[in-house]
Parts: sequence; structure tokens; C-alpha cells
Amino acid sequence: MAILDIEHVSKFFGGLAANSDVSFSMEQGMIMGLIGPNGAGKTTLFNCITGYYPPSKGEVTFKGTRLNGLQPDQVCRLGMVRTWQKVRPLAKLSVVDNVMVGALARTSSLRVARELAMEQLKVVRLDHKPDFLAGGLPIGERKKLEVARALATKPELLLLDEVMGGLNPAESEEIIQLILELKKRGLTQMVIEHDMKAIMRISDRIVVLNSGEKLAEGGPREIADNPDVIAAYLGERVE
Amino acid sequence: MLQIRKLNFAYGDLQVLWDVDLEVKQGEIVTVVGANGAGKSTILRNVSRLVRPTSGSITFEGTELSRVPSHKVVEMGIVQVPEARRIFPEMTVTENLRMGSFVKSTRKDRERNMERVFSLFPRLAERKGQLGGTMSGGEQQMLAIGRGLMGNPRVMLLDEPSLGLSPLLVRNIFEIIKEINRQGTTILLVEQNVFQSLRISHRAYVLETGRVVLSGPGAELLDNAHVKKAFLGI
Amino acid sequence: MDRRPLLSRAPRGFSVLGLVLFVAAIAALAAFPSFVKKPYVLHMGVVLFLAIIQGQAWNVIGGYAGQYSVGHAAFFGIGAYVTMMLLELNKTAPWVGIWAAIAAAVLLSLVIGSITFRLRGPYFVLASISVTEIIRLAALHFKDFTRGAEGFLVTEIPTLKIGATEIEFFTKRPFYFAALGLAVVTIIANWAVQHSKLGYYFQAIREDQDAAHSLGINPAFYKNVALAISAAFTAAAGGFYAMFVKFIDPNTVFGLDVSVQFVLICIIGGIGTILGPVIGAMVLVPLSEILRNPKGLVQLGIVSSDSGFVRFIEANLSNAHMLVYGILVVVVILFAPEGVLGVIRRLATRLRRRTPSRGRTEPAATA
Amino acid sequence: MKKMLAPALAALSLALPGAGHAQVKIGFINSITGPEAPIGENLTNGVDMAVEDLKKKGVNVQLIKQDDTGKPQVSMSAMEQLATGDEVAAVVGPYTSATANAVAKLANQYKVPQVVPAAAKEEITKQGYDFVFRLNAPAHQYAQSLIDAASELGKPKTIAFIYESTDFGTSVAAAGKDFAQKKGLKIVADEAYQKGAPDYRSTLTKIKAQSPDLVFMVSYVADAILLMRQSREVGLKPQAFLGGGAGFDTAQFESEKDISNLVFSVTQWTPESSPAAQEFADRYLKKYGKKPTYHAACAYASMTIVGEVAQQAGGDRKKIQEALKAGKWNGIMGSVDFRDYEGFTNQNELVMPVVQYQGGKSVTVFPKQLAKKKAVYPFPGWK
Amino acid sequence: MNVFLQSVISGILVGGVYALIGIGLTIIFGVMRVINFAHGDLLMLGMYATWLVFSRLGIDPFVSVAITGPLLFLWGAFLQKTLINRVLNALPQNQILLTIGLGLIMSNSIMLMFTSDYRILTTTYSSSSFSLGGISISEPLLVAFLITAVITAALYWFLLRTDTGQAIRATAQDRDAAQLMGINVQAMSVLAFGIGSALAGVAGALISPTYYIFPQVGSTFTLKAFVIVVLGGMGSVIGATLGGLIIGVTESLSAVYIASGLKELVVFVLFLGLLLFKPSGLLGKTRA
Repeated sequence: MAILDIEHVSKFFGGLAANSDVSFSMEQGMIMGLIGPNGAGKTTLFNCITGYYPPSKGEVTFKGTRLNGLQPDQVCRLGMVRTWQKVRPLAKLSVVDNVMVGALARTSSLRVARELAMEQLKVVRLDHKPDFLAGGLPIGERKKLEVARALATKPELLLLDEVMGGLNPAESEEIIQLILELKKRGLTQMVIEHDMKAIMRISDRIVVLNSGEKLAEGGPREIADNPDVIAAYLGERVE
Repeated sequence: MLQIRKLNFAYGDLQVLWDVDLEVKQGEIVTVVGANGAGKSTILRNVSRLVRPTSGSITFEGTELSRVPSHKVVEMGIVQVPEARRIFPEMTVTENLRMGSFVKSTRKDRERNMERVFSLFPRLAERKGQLGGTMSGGEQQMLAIGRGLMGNPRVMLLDEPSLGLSPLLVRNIFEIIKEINRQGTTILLVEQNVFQSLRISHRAYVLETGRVVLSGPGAELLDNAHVKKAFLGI
Repeated sequence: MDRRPLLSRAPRGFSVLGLVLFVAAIAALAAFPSFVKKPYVLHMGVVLFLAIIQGQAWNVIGGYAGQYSVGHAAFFGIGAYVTMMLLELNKTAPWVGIWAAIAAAVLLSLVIGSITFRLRGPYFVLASISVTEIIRLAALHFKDFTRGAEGFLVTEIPTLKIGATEIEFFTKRPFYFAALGLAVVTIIANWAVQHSKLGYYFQAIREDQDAAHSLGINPAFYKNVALAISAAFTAAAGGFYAMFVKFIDPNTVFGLDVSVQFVLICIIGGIGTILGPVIGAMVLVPLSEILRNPKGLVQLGIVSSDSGFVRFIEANLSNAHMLVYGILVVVVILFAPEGVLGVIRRLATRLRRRTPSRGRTEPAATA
Repeated sequence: MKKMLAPALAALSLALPGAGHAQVKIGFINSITGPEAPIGENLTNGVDMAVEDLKKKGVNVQLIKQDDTGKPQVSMSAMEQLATGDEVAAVVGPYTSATANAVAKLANQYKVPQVVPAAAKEEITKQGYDFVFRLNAPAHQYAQSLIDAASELGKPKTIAFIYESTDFGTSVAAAGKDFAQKKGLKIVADEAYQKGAPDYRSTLTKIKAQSPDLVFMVSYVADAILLMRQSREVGLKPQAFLGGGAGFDTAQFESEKDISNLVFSVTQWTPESSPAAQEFADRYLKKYGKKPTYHAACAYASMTIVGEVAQQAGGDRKKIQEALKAGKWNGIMGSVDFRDYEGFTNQNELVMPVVQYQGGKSVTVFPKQLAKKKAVYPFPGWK
Repeated sequence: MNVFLQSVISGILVGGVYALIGIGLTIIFGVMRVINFAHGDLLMLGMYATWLVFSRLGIDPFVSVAITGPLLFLWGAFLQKTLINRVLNALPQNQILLTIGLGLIMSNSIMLMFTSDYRILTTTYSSSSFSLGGISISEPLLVAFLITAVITAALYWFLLRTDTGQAIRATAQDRDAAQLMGINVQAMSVLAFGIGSALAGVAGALISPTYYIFPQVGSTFTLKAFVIVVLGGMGSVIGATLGGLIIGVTESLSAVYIASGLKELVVFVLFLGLLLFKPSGLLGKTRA
């Protein structure tokens, strides 16, 4: 059974369609890449899936539960969590406190939450700075912190929104390794990414969005050779 | 004409541009292509001095811009048509165009420039009294370019003019850019639409995560394998 | 970019030193009236404790949960009115009535929260102000119920009997101990909240509501919880104020200046910390008292009654002590937005940097 | 001959070393700043004059002034400080109803004799406080005098009330409504207004629509002027405008000839009442450059009495209280005698004269025995 | 019916001045996104300036508009340049507190200088009125209303027809884009705050003959100005004009048909309802 089903999801803002009739589904344990040019509606789709916007049309089903109308916090408790394109650290809280906030979704004990948090920090290799203020971390570490915080909510599906954006190649590589490691642990992931090299490496399947619609879906190879995708990315070749 | 040397820029601790070198010569169309988030727009924002570079220099006809406040940059003839149009939504077409010639030295040419804009974009002439915010994306883009032309630009900075437009309109816009250049305005263009923009460019730069990785005549880059690789990861 | 301290100041469980200092301070304050008998001094003590309670109460919603309510007079006033009316109209002793006052304020907080929390930023501030204004105007107008502008005056507070001891609320002493007790309870409660899941959730909402939402936190619910906690302590402070000052009317307990005072105590001391409101109160209360009435210093024996200082203030500033408030606010916002506590911290950090042998080594900031 | 007792007591205290020229400390709480300050100033002047006059009589008063800014809670803390910190022998003040009432309770608790000079609220002397004395007439007197005067001058059938929603305003209006009903007048409007937003046009229009025979107003200075200005504007024309003291009984109101003309006001005191009063008024005018209001006179009289009594009692609070209760004085306020009657405790019974502004001058028109001129009634309409 | 018409008319006349106050606040908000809690205090300064030149120099309040306006313009521009400018990018609550602080400083400095006494201006026409079909119209209010109308018209002309006026609007609509047009947005901010303050000051001068003057008079007007501006849509000049009139009439009608003591309460309830159900106001655009 698919862990996530997206059926005919549309989202309108005023008269503008940010997503129209997008459908795809994800299997347990896979990594789904979600790509598309600027303004293609990737982040809007994330918002529709995680409860920030109710979809105007269509359905999102997670582990058999219909998500439409559920709030982000309820979605999180069901086991789906997202990160943000523009990192959103809880700036005036320490690193470990940030992650504890996530862990507290699963426990009310601060002690348990701290242990859980430290574990996640170890996973993302930030366990050497638990007491630093999150707002003072360099961008690469803030991105990792965000992943750790999301992991602390013990998700079954992790949605990553441009975790590599703004990172240098070495940092990006670290994140790629992290994603692959999480996959090895059985975590299902959906990844929005602009770095094509990276997305091609990590994704099992890729969905391409263009001006709100699903343009293509398939394995990385398939996608790279798809002329529609090339046109969407490089512009129409005019002879 | 416009020269960028070793430009570095960071938003906070997020470094966006690394040692960017770029040059625009009189009469050229120069394009910067690159994926989302590569830092293309940031270059233009630095030139227009909406932001201050971390290091490096930007000179326009020999004048170092670091000592020029942003509103003076426009007076020097550097006019930017920003990404997402940024039309003044509560102003009419005419008012928007008038704002394009806010700089004192350009006000005397206002009538003539307006004629020129209306002849380039007859659609705008039909909608003089319409509020900017109520226009379609394509019309807004025309208005944004028209507004830029009102300022007698010597060099025009265009930020993703094709974004969100239908293929037909995209083609149209690029034709007009070419025409503007033919009429004597130097153009620095930032684009995601690689094929279209390279086709009309004299020269182009490829930007990857804040670094210039390739540069050369537009036509050459058009067939360069690296460009494809940079964009599609293949 | 701003240079934030790189190390967290987030609470780290029990600090033995902190606990010892806290207990010592309480003990000293409790013993204080045995040595100093002047009613004026005890009076100032009560005012100070009251300000601390107000600050701590506001801090829960404003400091931790980040919702800048400029309408706390609503809860303060409800606390004062319910306690007062129960005493005056129903002869209910204030230590009983205050629970009803707290309950009323919590109920009110749910109503106000459900209205105002739909709004963010400046709109929230405006909404919180107007809700309170509506209550003030209603209290003024419906005088059959509230006695309107006439207000209420305490006729008599009954004698409190605990075992064999009888406490009469006539002198300053019992008020001093009651205020101290209430302040201690408020501080402990605040500490407990901050060191619980609630505290983490409140701060998460303050730092980034959307991010918090994605981490399983229902912001609307937890903001309401924070407001309810805040309202409860605010109402207690209001009830206490009514009994201590012995007179209330709509303008003195529901006024906009009352709401602003709540915010000021925290802003000046430092927002979102236990110590902040304490410091804020310690700055504001003596300052406004000296400016309003420099004779107080004479009574304390600090200056003589005909000193130039006293004469200067009496001649120039006593009419306008709010002027100094204003200047203080402007200076704090412009130069020390983290409050007095923030300034102290910054100085301390700078001192620590100079002596790198002590404490942990500072990590270099990456560019 | 209780009066003999006081000097005897004073003589006793003289026996104490150094007590002969000891000052008596007297507290004075007043609205020195705040919205009521313009009236408060009259009280301050009156008290200052009293202290000077006392000095001439050999009574050395050390006056401790406290500003209550018109707020009860400030007033109370001022009282506490006077009672426990400065340890004054007695207190004069405060001015407004709300503050005086709040302080009264404390005065009784601390057993500090308090003389209220000019606050109208009934309850102040109705709570059985031994240590609280009031020189001026309470609220019901305001209403009674005015309505009595109007009933005598004409045949009014309806009355409208408009008053500020303060302690003073509601007290006087409440007493007025009570008394009006007793007199068989029909109350056609009862409008309380908020201070600070002085656009009363709508309210006055509404009242005008009821065409009341009498319009009874209770306000402090600024509102009194604006109320009359706007009454003129909307063309409100009853048989008489009745101003319930306070703002309607000030020099500032009097000087607004256009609108004050033919308005009735009730007052605690007029210079016309006795030669002593006239003499006081002249001295006051010379000293402060303006005419004294009843507030000044009440404050002067209160301070004079308290100063004398306190000196004689050697500053002993209990003795002062007893002497105030027992004594009887004659001065610019006429005869002063703090008595218990009709539920009042330590209340001076005072007949309030009614004045009418005629051509920018206030003249006493009621009661008959005090009247200096004939009242103009009914109101002939606006010019 | 007469009562109704009368209260509508006086509501409109008072509302005209309210509109002026609201327009000032909305311009400041539009250009700088700063909510000016000291707005009423600027008005108070205008009142005191009027009172001073009237009582010392005998200049008529309606004439003194020509003095108070420019004076308050300079003062507002100064405040913006030296203080407000520093918090343009700060948290909204810090901006609010800063302006609250400035308001306290202004009102209390005035109190220090002139005491807290209520002042009343008595002009020859203070209580003059004429009757129009049984409805009396206050002369000072009518003159104030007419001056307001002229100033508002002039302001519209300035904002719609001149380059500088358009530049102010452009800055309000899109600060970055305005900068790209060569508009000195810093200067526009100073100008906007100056104009906003001048309008508040002028409003103060205009109501001086019919109002009373005291140092704390501002806070009533600050709150009222917010209601007006939110009602009309934050940043909308036309909205503020409309909002002022609506609030004027609402107050006046609720004083008659509900209760004098409740007229402000009605306004606040209206305000709250609006915040909840149409926070963008009558003419404002919903911002994403």
C-alpha cells in the first residue's frame, strides 16, 4: 500500500492555479524527488500536503488517513513532517532545545525528549554543539538542525524543501549522505531540490512540476531524457 | 561599460556570490544564465545597489558604484527591470510609466519616451488608465520594461523577463529586448530560459551556485554540453 | 547582521547556585520587616512585588509565547473587580474571592484569545487594546452593576484566622508578606512553566509559529494556554491591588496606561526570562516613585528634605514622571532592545571573552 | 462653655519644654495637577491665605502639600504618608468627591482628623467616621437648592440631566433625580457622558427633541463651557439651565459671557453673603488677580479652623477631633458647626445660595434672604 | 427625523477632521509600515501650538493652520530622520513601543511646560451657529470641515498629480521597485512622516476652537485614528477619508440612539468586528 497518495490536488489563489490536478503516490521507504522551475508550485504542493493550505480540490491520503482539513500539527502527529526552504531555526533557543521541541511531539518528559534530541543530533552530526544558539549557527548547520528537529518528531515520511540550497559542495555532499543514510534506515522521503546532480543521485522516482501541473514522472534517467522536461528547464528551443 | 570584479556577496552568513567577474560592453546583450538560486538576481541587486557587496568592485564607465547611493545609480543610466515585474499595483499604466522617468534629467523626454513605449507595446496604449495590479502577467511585463525605458537607460538590467509567461509571450518579449538593444540600449539579462536568451545574446555567463563557471558568445554556449549538465545534472 | 551571543541562555535544569540565591533572597525579604518598620518602606516593597508579579504574568504570553498583548489591563481589572465586588457586595473574603477572580480572568482569556489570536503582529496589538477599551467603557457605563466611575472602596477586609493567629489587614505588614508570597509563587510557577513542555512550546511559537506548527504544536491552542496562565496571575495581581490600594474604578484598573506598564516592566528588564521582570520592576518602581515623590528618599534617610535634588525633582519632574518613562522606553528600544538584563549579559560576555581561560572557548563565527 | 476647654488644653501643652512655638504640621491633599487642577488651584490659594492669616494670629502651621492628581489611589497613598510618615496633626482635603471619599476611610483608620472642604459626594460623611468632617454642603443640597429655586421662579414640569460620568457627576445627578421626582418633575433625559471626547452635539440634540423645561448639568470647567457652547449651537432653549456647581461656578465660566449669561449655578459661597466674605474676596482678588470661587473660600475656612484647633490641641489628633466636634466657628462661610443629622456625621449644615450669571457677573438670586437681584426666568432664548 | 439629520450632519462635520487625522496616520503606515502610536500626541502638539499663537499673538486658530502645519511637518520629519528610521526593520512591537515612548515624552514635556490644566480657546465664533432647515450647523465646525476638505483635495492633487506625490505612493506600494526608479526612499519616508505629522497638527489646530486642550488629549485620538485607518484599509488615503466620516457619523448616531456613554464603545466594537472579518478594511487589499 502506498504511504502517501496525492489525487487530483489543485490549489487556487484567487483565480490563479498554483497547483492543478496533481496526482502521484509514494511507496514506503522510497525517495521521491520533486523538481520544477521557479514558480512551478513545488512548495505550494508541500503546503497542501502538510496542512498549511487546504487543497482547493483533490485529496491527500497518508497511511490511509485522509488529510484534507487537518492542521499541520495533526499531520505531524500522524507521522509526516517537513522542513523549510528558508530555514526556520528557533533562533533564540539552543540547538538541543530546538530538537527537543520536535521530540516533545512524542513525549512529555523533558528528560526523554533530551535523549531523543541528542540522538538525532548525532545522526546529523551536530552533537558537538548542543548548547549553541540556533540563530548563531552557520547556514549548513542550520539546515542540518532543521533535519534533526524534524527527525525528532519520529516521522514516517520526511519532506525536505531545498535542504541543499545555499550550501557549498562539501556541505551538500554531507546532506546527500545523510538522506541516503536515512533511507537505509527505512525512512520515506520527498525531496524538493534544485541541484540536479543531487536529485538524480538520490531519487528513486522524480515528479516534475511545471506551472502547477505535473509534467512528468519517472526514474531519474527517464526524466533527464524527457524532452518536455528539458524544454521546461531550458526554455523552448526555437528553430 | 559595466565592469564587475571579484564580487562577493552574502545574505547574513549565507554566501550567494563568490568572486564573480563580469563585463558588459557598450551595445551588447549580455546574459547570465543559471539555475534557481544560483545568484543571478543578486548580481543585478548589487549593481542597482539595493544591497551592498561584501567585497569586490562594480564600476560603470569608470565610476566606482560603491560610493553612489541607489537612487543616483538610476540617474547614471543604469535602470533595472526587476524580477516579478514589481509594477506599482495601485497606479495606472500612465502613472507607472511616469514613475519610470522620476529622475529629473529624464523628465523632459517624458512625452517622447512614452510615445516610444506605446509604439513598442501598443497594448499599453490601449490601457493607459488601467491599474497596474489588475493587468495580466504579460501586460505587466510589458509595462515593467516600458517603465524601464522611460528612464533613458544606457544599460538596462532585465531580471527574468520571461518568468511565468506563455511560450508565445516569451518569444515576443525576447524580440522586443532585441529591438530595444538594436535601438541602442545596452542590456544585461538574467534568465532561466537558456535557449531563448542565449539565442539573442552577444555574450553570456553561466552561473552555478554563485560562481561563474563558463562564459563566451551566446551561440557557442547554446551547444555547450556543460550548460545542459549544469541545468539537468546529466 | 546582529551579533547574538553564540551560547544559549536557555535554562539548563536546576542550577544549585540559582536555587540557593533564590531561597536566600526570599529569606532576606521575609526577615526584612522585622528590622525595618517604616510603613513607607514596606509600602514600596509591596509595590515592587506587585510589579514583579505583573511582569512575570505578562512574560508568559508576551515574553515566552511572543504575543505582545497591550491589553493586560483587562485581566488585571477583572481580577480587581471580581475580588472587590465579592468583598463589598457579598462579604466574601478576598483570599476566597481571588479564586473566583482568577477563574473569571481565565474564562475571559479564552474569549479574548479566540478573538485576538486570529490576528498577528500589529493587528494583534490593536485588537488587544480595543478589547480592553471595550471592557473599560462598558465598566464605566453599566453603573448599576459596576458603580461606573464611582468605583469601589474597600470598607473592611475581614480578619484572617490561621490556627490561633489572627491577621488583620490594616497595617502594611500583612500586605508585604502576602505580596512577597504571591511573587514567589508566581516566579516558581513561571520557572516551572519554562522548564516544561509548555515552556518549550511557547518559545517555539514565539520564534516561528509556522515552524512550530509543523512540529506538532497547535499554536492557537498553546497561545490560549499561555494567555490563560498569564491571565490567572494577572488577575491575582489585580485582586491583590484592589485590596492593597483599597480603591478601584474603571480607569485605574482597565486603563491603557495599566496595559502599557505590564509591557514596560518586561521590556526594560528583559523579555522572556525569569530575571527580566524582576530587574524591570526594580528599575521602574523606585524610579517612578522617586520622580513622583522625592520625599520618599527623605523618609528613607537617603537625602535630606531640603537637598537640591529633592527640590529639583519637586519643582520640575514630579508632575511628569511619565516623561522619564518615555525616555527610558525610547532609549531601551533604540539601544538595548534586550533590556537591562541584555546589557548586563552583553557586558558579562565581553568580560568572559577577555579571560578565555574561564568558561568554554568561543567558537569562531563562520563567515 | 466647652470653648473654654481648648485654651486650657493649649496651656497644658505649653508646659512642655519648647512646645510653645512648636509648629503644627497639617497635611493638605489637593488636585494640584491633573484634569481638576484648575479648580484645585483655588483651593491651594485659599489654604495659602489661611496659613498666612493664621501666622498673623500666632498660629504657626507647617503645611505639607500632597498632590493627588485627582486620582483616589494617589490620594490614599498621600494620606498614608501624611499619617504615618510626616505624622501630621490633621488633614485638609482632598478636593474631588472620589478622592475625599477614599481618604476619609483612611483618616478614620489612622485616626487623623480630616476636614473635607469642597467635595459633594453624600457618602463621605454618611459612614459614621468620627474623624471625618465636612465643611461644604453635600450633593443633595446642590440639587435641592437649584430645583427649589426653579420651582419658585416658574412652573417647570420636565427636567433633563446631563452629567459627566465621574463620582461627582453621578452623585449630584443621582441626588437631583431623586429630588426632582419628589417634586413631581418628569425626567425626560438622563445622559451621562465620558470626559475627554467633548462632542455633545448629538446628546444635546436628543435632549432638545424632548424640549425639557429644565436642563440640569454637572461638569467640571472645560466641559461646562463646551456644554453651554454646544447648547447654544444646537439651539437648546429650556426655561432654565441649572449648573450643578463645580465647573459652572468658576471665574472662567463666568468670563464666557456669550454662553454663561442667565445660567443658574448653585454655590457653596458668595462674597455677597457677609462683610467678612466680601473682605476675603477683595484680599483674594488683590493677591491672586482673580475672584475667589467657593472652593477657595471653603478651603480657607477649613484651614483656618483646623489650624486654630490644632494649635490649641498641641497637635494631638484625638484632641483635635474632639475640639472639631465640639466647636462652633464664625467666619467667611458664616456659621460652621459639625453636627450629626439626617444620617450625616460631622457635617456642617449649609444653605447653598443659587447664583445667576447676568452680563458676565454672578449675582445671588436665591434663597430670598440672600438674594441681591431678581432672577431672569424663564430663559429668553439665545442671541 | 430632525434629530437623525442633525446628528448625521454634526457627525459628518466632526468626521471630516477625523479623516484628516486618519489620512496622516495612513500615509505614515503606507510608506513605512510603522504604526505610529504617537499620532494623537502630534495632534496635541498642534493644539498647543494653536493655543500659544492664539493666546500670545492673537492669531486666529484657522489662520494658524499655516503655522502649525509646517511646524509639525518639521518636527515629524526630524523624528523620522533621527529615531523612527532606526527601527524600520525592527519587530513591529518594538516600533509600537518606540512610538508609545515618543508619545509619552511629547505629552509629558508639554505637561511640564504648560501644566495639565484644560485650556479652552474662546474665539468670537466659538459657539456661533446658523440654522438650515431646522438643523443647526456649528460655524467653527463648518469652517474646520471646509478647510479639511481643501487640504484633503490639495493632498489628493499632490499625491496623484505631482512627481513627488506619485513617488510617495510608489514607495508605499513597492519600496524596492521605487528605489529602482531612482526614488530616494529615505527622503520619501522623511517626507511622509512630515506630512503625516503636519496633517495631525493641522487637525489639532482645526478642532482647537471647539475642543479643549490638555497634554493627554492625544491618546483618545490615537486610538480613534487606528480605528479610522483600519476601517478604511491600512495605507489607503481614500479609505481613511471615508473611515473618518463613518466614525464621525457612527459616534454621533450611537450617542443619540444608544447612549452618550457608549458611543466610543460602539466604535471599538465596530473596529474589532472589522479586524476579525475584514482586516484589510473597506478599501484595502488583502496582503498575502
